[in-house]
Amino acid sequence: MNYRFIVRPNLCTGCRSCELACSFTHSIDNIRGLTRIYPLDGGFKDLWVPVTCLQCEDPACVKSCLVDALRLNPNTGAVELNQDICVHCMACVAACPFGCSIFDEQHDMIVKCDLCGGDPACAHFCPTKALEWKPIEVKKKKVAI
Amino acid sequence: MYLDNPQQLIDWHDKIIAKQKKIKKKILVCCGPGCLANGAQDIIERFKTVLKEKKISGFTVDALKETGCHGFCEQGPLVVIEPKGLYYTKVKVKDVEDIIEQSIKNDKTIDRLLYNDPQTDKKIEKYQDINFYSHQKKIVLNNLGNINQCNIEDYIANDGYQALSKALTSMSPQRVIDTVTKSGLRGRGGAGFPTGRKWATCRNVESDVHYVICNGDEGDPGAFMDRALMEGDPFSVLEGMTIAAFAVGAKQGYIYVREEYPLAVVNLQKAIEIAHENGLLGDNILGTDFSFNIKISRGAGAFVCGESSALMKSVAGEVGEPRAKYIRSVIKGLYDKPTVLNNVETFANVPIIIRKGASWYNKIGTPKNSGTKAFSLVGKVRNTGLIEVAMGTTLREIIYDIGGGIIDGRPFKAVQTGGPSGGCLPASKLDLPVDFDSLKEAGSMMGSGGMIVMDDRTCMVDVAKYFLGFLVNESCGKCVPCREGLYQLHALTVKVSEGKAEEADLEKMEKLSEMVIIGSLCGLGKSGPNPLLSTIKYFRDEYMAHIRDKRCPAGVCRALITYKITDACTGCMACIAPCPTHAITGKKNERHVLDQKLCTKCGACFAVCRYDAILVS
Amino acid sequence: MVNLTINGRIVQAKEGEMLLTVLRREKIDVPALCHHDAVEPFGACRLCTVEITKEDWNGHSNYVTSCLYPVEEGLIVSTHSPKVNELRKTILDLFLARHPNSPEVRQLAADYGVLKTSYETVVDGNNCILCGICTRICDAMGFHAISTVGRGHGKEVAPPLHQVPPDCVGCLACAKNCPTHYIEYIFDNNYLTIWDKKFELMTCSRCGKKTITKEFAEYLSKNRDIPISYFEICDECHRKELAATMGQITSWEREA
Amino acid sequence: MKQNLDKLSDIFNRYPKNQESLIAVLQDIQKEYHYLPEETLQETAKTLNVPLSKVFSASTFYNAFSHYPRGEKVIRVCVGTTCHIRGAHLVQEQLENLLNIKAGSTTKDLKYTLETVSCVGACSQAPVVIVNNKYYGHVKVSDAKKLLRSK
Repeated sequence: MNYRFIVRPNLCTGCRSCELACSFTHSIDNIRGLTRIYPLDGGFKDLWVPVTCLQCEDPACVKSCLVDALRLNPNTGAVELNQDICVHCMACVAACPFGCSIFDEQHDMIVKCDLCGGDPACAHFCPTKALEWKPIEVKKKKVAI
Repeated sequence: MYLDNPQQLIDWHDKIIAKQKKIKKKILVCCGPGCLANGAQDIIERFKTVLKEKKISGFTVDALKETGCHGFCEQGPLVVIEPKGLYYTKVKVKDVEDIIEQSIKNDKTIDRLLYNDPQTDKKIEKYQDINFYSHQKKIVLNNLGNINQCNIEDYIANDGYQALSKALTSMSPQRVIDTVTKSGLRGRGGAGFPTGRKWATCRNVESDVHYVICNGDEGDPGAFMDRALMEGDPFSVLEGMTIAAFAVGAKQGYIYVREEYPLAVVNLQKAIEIAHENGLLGDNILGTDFSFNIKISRGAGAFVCGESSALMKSVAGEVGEPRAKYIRSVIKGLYDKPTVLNNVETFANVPIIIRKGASWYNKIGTPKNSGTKAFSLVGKVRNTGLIEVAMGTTLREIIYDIGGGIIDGRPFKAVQTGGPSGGCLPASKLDLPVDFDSLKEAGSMMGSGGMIVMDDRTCMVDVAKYFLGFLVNESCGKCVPCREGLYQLHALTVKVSEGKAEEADLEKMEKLSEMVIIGSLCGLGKSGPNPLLSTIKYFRDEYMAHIRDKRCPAGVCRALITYKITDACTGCMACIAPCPTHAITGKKNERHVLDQKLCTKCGACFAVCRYDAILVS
Repeated sequence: MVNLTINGRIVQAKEGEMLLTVLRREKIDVPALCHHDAVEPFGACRLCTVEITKEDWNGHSNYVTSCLYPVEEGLIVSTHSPKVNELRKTILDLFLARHPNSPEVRQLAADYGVLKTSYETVVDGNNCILCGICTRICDAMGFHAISTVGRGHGKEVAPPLHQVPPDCVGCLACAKNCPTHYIEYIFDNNYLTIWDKKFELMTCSRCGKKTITKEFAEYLSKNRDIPISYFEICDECHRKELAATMGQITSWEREA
Repeated sequence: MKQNLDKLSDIFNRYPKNQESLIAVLQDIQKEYHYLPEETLQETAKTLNVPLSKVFSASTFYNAFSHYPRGEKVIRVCVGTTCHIRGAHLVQEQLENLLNIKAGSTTKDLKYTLETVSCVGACSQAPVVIVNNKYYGHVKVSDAKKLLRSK
């Protein structure tokens, strides 16, 4: 079944549950990982925007990777970074126009949102449904690609 | 003459034979590596001028042939007068006129130039009667002493290119492979892999491109058979490769020749051009739809490039580092395409097998090791040179019958085969038949065919040290066991040769050797410890003498020997000048004195003393 | 799928997979110093050697480097047989003789019980174990800035002509993946120096943070079709910018 | 030292412009200039479209190439097995002493280069020394001086 990741900044309260969930989910050897999601000031009063990877159609991070460590996972739609292949050149960190490839100093590795392999923890723990992982309703009209 | 169809080849052959029949006498001057080093080129020039000057009726420069290696390099430069088979040795430029006057114009023999048999002390007129030749079986090397090096007419006159014509017109590729398989031909490069099986595997790999490569990187120090073949009979190598290409479906071939053989490159290049001009290489060979091109790839001085995967990298213009061969190069070789790689001698065997048939070839040699093998018989043996014997001939026959025994009648100590990958065999193994399997079982290997004979003045520790030092220099440095392991093994042999080793070091060497063998990436490392292991196995006493008694029985290891001047000294002063440290003093006709403090044991005095007055102990 | 037996346990693997990949997946600890998934297996350090056999090999066994050996049906693998352990010990012993000061080498050797080398220490030994990861990654990234130089025991990793490497863009991949941290680099204010080549760093136009080198950014922009403007802002400021932009939209969705 | 690079284009024209020609090109350069001047390596990389690092890697891997100018007279001592057991190392040492350099280097006045070569296939003449491509067989330690004087 196809899912979609929905972000509704207007519902975000800036509670940062998503950050915690992300960080714990990506722990290595019981050391918490760097969060891949950041609720940031949206510019208006009390508006928070949970910033995370948009899983672009034509991702700059994938283009910037010279060793093919970043690849689209067709099952989840996430662009995943293969840590075994990554050579830590920081090209993707510099190239992402949304700043969503991040260097995790604690673990000395580059991280980015992988949608938790198909069940994003942030959406699970979001109390206000500002983040949601929802099955797509089957549409009657289908556009041939 | 461009050959459009096979019939033209036959016509041409007959025409050449008819033409050659008119030449009454042929002067064959050996231009092998040994004779060239002894000045054969000057002799040829002299022959040319004298022949021109004298204008002997019925004789032109055509009668003069610059042949490949005749084999008996010790006696070079060699000149043979055919058809009589007159055999002149150690010919000098000043002898040329004499030879023409006496033996060409007239039918006289020049006694002083004949070979003197040391056993009977009699002059021998014809080379067929000399022991060195009579015990050999020449098949692959047969053309070498008989034909002009790059003359296609000579090659065709000696049935050249008939095998290719036969293969292209009356055989299918599969039948060519079957014939080679049935002949039992095994790779002459050293490991002895069945050639037919290699070709069959390559043919069965589906690919748009197949390659044929000839390995002419004869890196084993002390071996020069392939050099002699490439220089003296290049067409046989080309023909063999072309047949192989036809069998496996290749269109492009490479000959990889080592840098130290410039003449081989020149002659092969010439031969390739001639073959192209005559329709024997290139598009539509002999008018058939089979096309094949050969390119020469020059090595640049790296022993490891004799290893197939390193060689292929070198051909591609890269650093010659081997890769692991869990996927074999017949399947994924040059540019990852299926590739047949055989050595020079293997390819030179192919035309003969195709021409004379598998069962004819099968009868030569022993059942599992058919055919002959060329060796360069060198070292402390009386008759050094290039030889070819049937497989299964014993070491004793080779060293004593053909080689005439050890120089100065000294005792035989060991024979080294297989170069840095092989081992040293002692006197107890003299009756070992020489074939792939027996040598391997004895702890050595066939290798490409260097056979180095050693006498009691050769120290086996020094030999092991020499080979390890060679390999440390030649290791590509990619894998750890070879790069670091051989380095440490060499360091340990140095320790032994300096008398600083302990008994435990011997065991350490054996253990490390085993690890280098199982751990190394390519054949260089996997066989690198062989010279060490075989010398420890057969000459353990000698190692113990170095370790326990701090003594080098052969008088070679410098840290353990002293030079002394004995009463035999006549005071000739010959040794004074060569001594680099001025350690020897003395007046004319008085016994000289050697200052041990200054002596660096370089051996310069020992080498010049004509009175055996310098004692090594 | 092929079935093989590893240390007595039956394991399934994909056809064409290398043995080491399977061992790593099965969490079997086999050391390897020259392996990196970004580049083709090399087989230089030989530490990942394992013993293999098959039922029909009549008791004969073979030693192969698992990083390069494709899995086969019916393969019987022992990763820590006595001979294999002895080989690893010997290799680490040899390493220790050549690189006595490398903490990584010493640690690994100590894990295998080798505390002191039994061979002669190499006088000019440094910490470069010649695993070739740096040069191979540099090649894989398409720069070819450094390579091995020379051969045999005297082989080393160096830039061409032992001079400042013209093709280096300062991506630092060589240094960051060196298993013994031998390749040095220095950050100094606006500059990065590696292989004696000094690089100007990109500076975030918002906050002034330093990111990758200018040459690397220009290379990516030119060869990988990424607007150079992307590199002018650091990741943190990029995120802030995104938040500000998104603040103006109520929600957005992406199909997954 | 600036080198005359005119001859380079001749060399490049002999071969297709790809990596397969690299070693042949380097050999021809070595033959022409007797060593590989830096500029020629850079030109080779550019012309054959091979990274400079690969050119340098290959040129240092193979024994045939030298990166320093060689002497007028190149003396190569064969140290193949046969030559070794017949005393080539003694000849080598004598030459080293006479020239006051180690094998593999060149005298300061650029007159002599002393090198060793692993086997030239003239084993029956062992020990063999090659002076500017001329072979001398059965060389003795006492012949060393003669070799230096030879043409």
